[in-house]
Amino acid sequence: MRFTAEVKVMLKDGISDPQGQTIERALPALGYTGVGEVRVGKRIELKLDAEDADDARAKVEDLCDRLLANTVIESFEVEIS
Amino acid sequence: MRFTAEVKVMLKDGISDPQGQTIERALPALGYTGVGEVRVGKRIELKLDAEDADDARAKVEDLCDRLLANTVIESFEVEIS
Amino acid sequence: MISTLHRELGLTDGELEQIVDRLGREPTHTELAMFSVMWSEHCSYKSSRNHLKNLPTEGDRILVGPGEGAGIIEVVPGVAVAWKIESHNHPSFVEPFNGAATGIGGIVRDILSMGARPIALLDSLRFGSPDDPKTRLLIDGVVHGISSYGNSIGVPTVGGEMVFEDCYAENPLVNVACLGVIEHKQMNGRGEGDGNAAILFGSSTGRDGIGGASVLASAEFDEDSLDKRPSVQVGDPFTEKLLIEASLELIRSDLVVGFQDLGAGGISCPTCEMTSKAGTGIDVELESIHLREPGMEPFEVMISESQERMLAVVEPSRVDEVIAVCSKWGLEARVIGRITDSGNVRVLSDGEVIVDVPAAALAEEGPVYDRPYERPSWIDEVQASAPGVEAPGDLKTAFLELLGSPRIASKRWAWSQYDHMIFLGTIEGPGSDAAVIRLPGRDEAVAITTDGNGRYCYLDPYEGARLAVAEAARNVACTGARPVAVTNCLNFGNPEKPGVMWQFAEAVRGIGDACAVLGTPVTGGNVSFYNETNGRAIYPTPVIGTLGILDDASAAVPMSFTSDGDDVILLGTTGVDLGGSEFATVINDSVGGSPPTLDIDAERALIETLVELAPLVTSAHDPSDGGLAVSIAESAVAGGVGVRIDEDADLEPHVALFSETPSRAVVTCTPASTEAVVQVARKHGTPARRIGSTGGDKLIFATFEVALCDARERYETGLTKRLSATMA
Amino acid sequence: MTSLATPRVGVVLFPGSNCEQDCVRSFRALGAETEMIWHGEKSLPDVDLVVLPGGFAHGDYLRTGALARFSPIMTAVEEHAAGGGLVLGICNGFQILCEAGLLPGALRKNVGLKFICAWAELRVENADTAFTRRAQPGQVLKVPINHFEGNWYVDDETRERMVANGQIVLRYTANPNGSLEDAAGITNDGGNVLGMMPHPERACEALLGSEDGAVILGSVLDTLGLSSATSGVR
Ligand SMILES: Nc1ncnc2c1ncn2[C@@H]1O[C@H](COP(=O)(O)OP(=O)(O)O)[C@@H](O)[C@H]1O
Ligand SMILES: [Mg+2]
Repeated sequence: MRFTAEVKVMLKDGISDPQGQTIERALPALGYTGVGEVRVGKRIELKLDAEDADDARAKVEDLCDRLLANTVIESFEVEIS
Repeated sequence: MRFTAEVKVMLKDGISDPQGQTIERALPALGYTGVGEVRVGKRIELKLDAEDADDARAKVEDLCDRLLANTVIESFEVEIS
Repeated sequence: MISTLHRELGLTDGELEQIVDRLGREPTHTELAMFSVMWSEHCSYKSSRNHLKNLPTEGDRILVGPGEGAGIIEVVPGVAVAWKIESHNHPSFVEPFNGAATGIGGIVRDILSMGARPIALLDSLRFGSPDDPKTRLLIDGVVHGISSYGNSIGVPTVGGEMVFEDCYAENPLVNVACLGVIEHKQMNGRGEGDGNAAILFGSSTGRDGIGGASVLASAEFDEDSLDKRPSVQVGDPFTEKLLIEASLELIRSDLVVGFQDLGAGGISCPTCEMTSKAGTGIDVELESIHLREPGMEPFEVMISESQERMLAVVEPSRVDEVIAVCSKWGLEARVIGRITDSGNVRVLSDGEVIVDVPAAALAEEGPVYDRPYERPSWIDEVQASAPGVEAPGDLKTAFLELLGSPRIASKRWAWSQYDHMIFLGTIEGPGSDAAVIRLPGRDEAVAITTDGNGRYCYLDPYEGARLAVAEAARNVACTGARPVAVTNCLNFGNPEKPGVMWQFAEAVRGIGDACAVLGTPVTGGNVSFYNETNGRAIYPTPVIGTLGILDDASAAVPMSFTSDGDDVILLGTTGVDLGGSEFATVINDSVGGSPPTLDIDAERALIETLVELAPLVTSAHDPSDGGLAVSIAESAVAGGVGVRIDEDADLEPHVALFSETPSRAVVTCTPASTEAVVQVARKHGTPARRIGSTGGDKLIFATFEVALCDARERYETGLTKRLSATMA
Repeated sequence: MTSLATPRVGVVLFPGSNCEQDCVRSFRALGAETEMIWHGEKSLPDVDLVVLPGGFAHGDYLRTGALARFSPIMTAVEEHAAGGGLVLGICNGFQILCEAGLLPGALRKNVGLKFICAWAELRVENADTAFTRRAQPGQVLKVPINHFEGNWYVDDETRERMVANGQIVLRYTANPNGSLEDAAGITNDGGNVLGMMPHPERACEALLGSEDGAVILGSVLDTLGLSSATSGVR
């Protein structure tokens, strides 16, 4: 069966995120106040063949571990549909 | 009230995605077959003050238009929680 | 059936008639689309050709002149370089990052198409005021796009320009020049040989950039241009890098008869140009083209401007080897057609002929317009208006303000984002008058620069263009190199307006006159018209890219003061030239009067002097924007060495300091060499006068002094201060 | 392994590498023999040092080094390193070594979020390595940097251990990118794998602005010369 996976890769808590900080700093000048805790990560979509949703999840998590995320600095979440 | 927003920014359909294509081409060598349609985008998390969920959404969508997405080539989706 | 479609594609009724006449029938949709791109201003030079043909194009060292992907210049027998400039103005305004990135990609493929390895890039940029937040985003996007693409493909960006002027606010100019070195064999892009295969290699073909040539690059901007955005192309530098390596390997292994890059006009362009040049034809099998998206219309396939693609013509027996080389580099390569002797470009879809057009009709027989031109009356008013030459209240304040003005201040913010060192050839990099690039594995170097002054050209396009040619040649000569060839990028407004056309004609005349005297023939270039938004045109802006040759890279002359106790010598004479100057604009807020008048013979003598002086001097730098004072400060800051200068007592102090008289250079030498330097100058009829000496930690002028560290602070932070406000 | 006195340097060429020729030229100028190794090979030729050069392997798409670490040659590079063979990763090569787990940590985007091409000063913190033996302890080298992702990170525990072991071999005198420990170059536990963001191969000629890079490249060659002279201990 063909599944769609959505992978979110974000920097781990405690790892500073200069991209998020830069956006946060730019916001007041654009007239946005009250916005904070901006974090920037990646979103990866893909389609894959798998037996069932669990199999698909297992495959994608393995792919994340090995390739899509660098677990030294990043954490990931997988959604299958 | 304080809301959490999750923003997904992806390249528009029809705009080529060299990153996604390159990853896709590399996968068979890693032993992954049956994976396709890989697309890479951004995911941004932030917190903001707003009247209510609608207000929060409106604010974040405006922010996407102006800063977070490059609407020439990217489309975005906003989720508020 | 066709009705007004041709107009939407940018073809006039007359042009349609011409097509129908030539074909003897109505064109098909796909044919019409192909004509629309090949006959667009961008591809056909229909408004400019009549003027460009008067440019001098021949010289001893010119192996290939205009008309090919790039000019080819002989450095020493057996060693040649390719040199060319291109504009990517409109795409960079629509999408700064990708527009600039794909601009780099395009010029690099032009160089590659000649069989040369790209080894250096220059970026010549013009924007509106850096105080405008929108402009700041644009600048950031363009510089980031160049950096990301150029660095990734491993070609150093070694110099350029960055100019700010309100007229570019809605029409930024992004011109990029590329230098290549022929590694193995020069290619000619000819589609020879009945029965040979045409192989398309590189990226797949998608809907990106459809109509780019005729809609994006050749029509004025207006409110609905925002809707044209989806045709933006995204650059893929990784594939470009593979394309470079694969193409060079194909040449090295002698596997291709000819090849050409796909740029504006997509696949329509090489199919008709390569065959037209060779007097052959081609049959293209539409279905064999590797598509990125389903459901593309034939016309979309034929004019798609998907990036990073090349077309090779290959003998049938070598096809497998060519495909093997491409796949080694991870590139898709497919035979998409065959060379024929029909003289026609034919496209077959599902066995049906959907295009059958003489190759020459598309490639060479496009319309040529003798557009009417007329000197606009406002020129008189502008020239008669106040040139803003009054003395400033305080010389030191004016000096510091000039030094920190965005146009003069260091562009380190931009060039530190560019890899400018790869290939171990950057002997003089960004920050000097011209970049000096040692050819890989050799002693010889070439010096390259781009220069243009839109303000001068606005005041007087003929003089302004001559001044640009002179400045570029002088910048090259300052390094000790002899200027030998010119490429040019002509950025103008709407050529259908007689005033704009007059500016264009005058500028081309000026370039031709100056190049003829300086012995720097024009080897190619690019014309970008329609740089107008809502009827307002940019300053006429010819950008001149000059290339010079230096036999020994290690003899290159730096622009920085290198040691204490050197004599400072001014070559040339300072006159009262403040019209259109940086001083008049920044300090007196005035753009009027006339630009300096160039004495081209004095310029030629100065260049000869500089070339001969190279072994005698420790530094050389020409006064340009901001005049002598700024030039002295730049050399002092670059070398970290102070200086004492005695101004010309015959001139008002602010004139002596800030006048932009051309044909001058400041050189330094040890006192023991001063006499010899003066002798050489005298021999060439160039005035030479000792005006001071280096040393210390101050800049000391007759009327004021500044600590070197204060000058550095102004110069190094002037641009970033203006840019930093909200740069994300 | 080789008994030849001339050290043999293998430079791996990944698709998208772009500093491989510069590495070859600089190592040759210092007297090494060089060989280019295509990333698709499964085994290494007879070389004493493996260099992973700078560039943008696989376009640096997804993350720098993320795809390159899966190139077939990397298994052989890992074996070479595991056997004590010398490996030098420069810039993108450093990033690939981290991704491959041959060096600790990861390289993040520069804090300034800009690509930086500039001269940098590196202090040699440990002159007692295979890669720095020509340097004096504390010597400052002028070598250019050229990267967007040079901001090295490692967890605290590893970091303390590395500092104690002298694995932070080169430090920036003025941190340009946010790198922890001001690290510009680090080694693995065994000291036979060095990753550095600056480009020593660009600084081996006075005409280009500095010859200090030759201290690093020459140190490796000295090490190899010594080891081949003393019967090829690797
Ligand atoms: N966009 C840019 N990219 C790279 N280098 C640049 C850029 N803009 C300016 N420079 C460099 O800054 C220096 C000063 O430029 P410019 O003032 O135009 O020099 P000149 O007056 O000698 O023509 C030159 O070395 C030039 O190459
Ligand atoms: Mg100059």
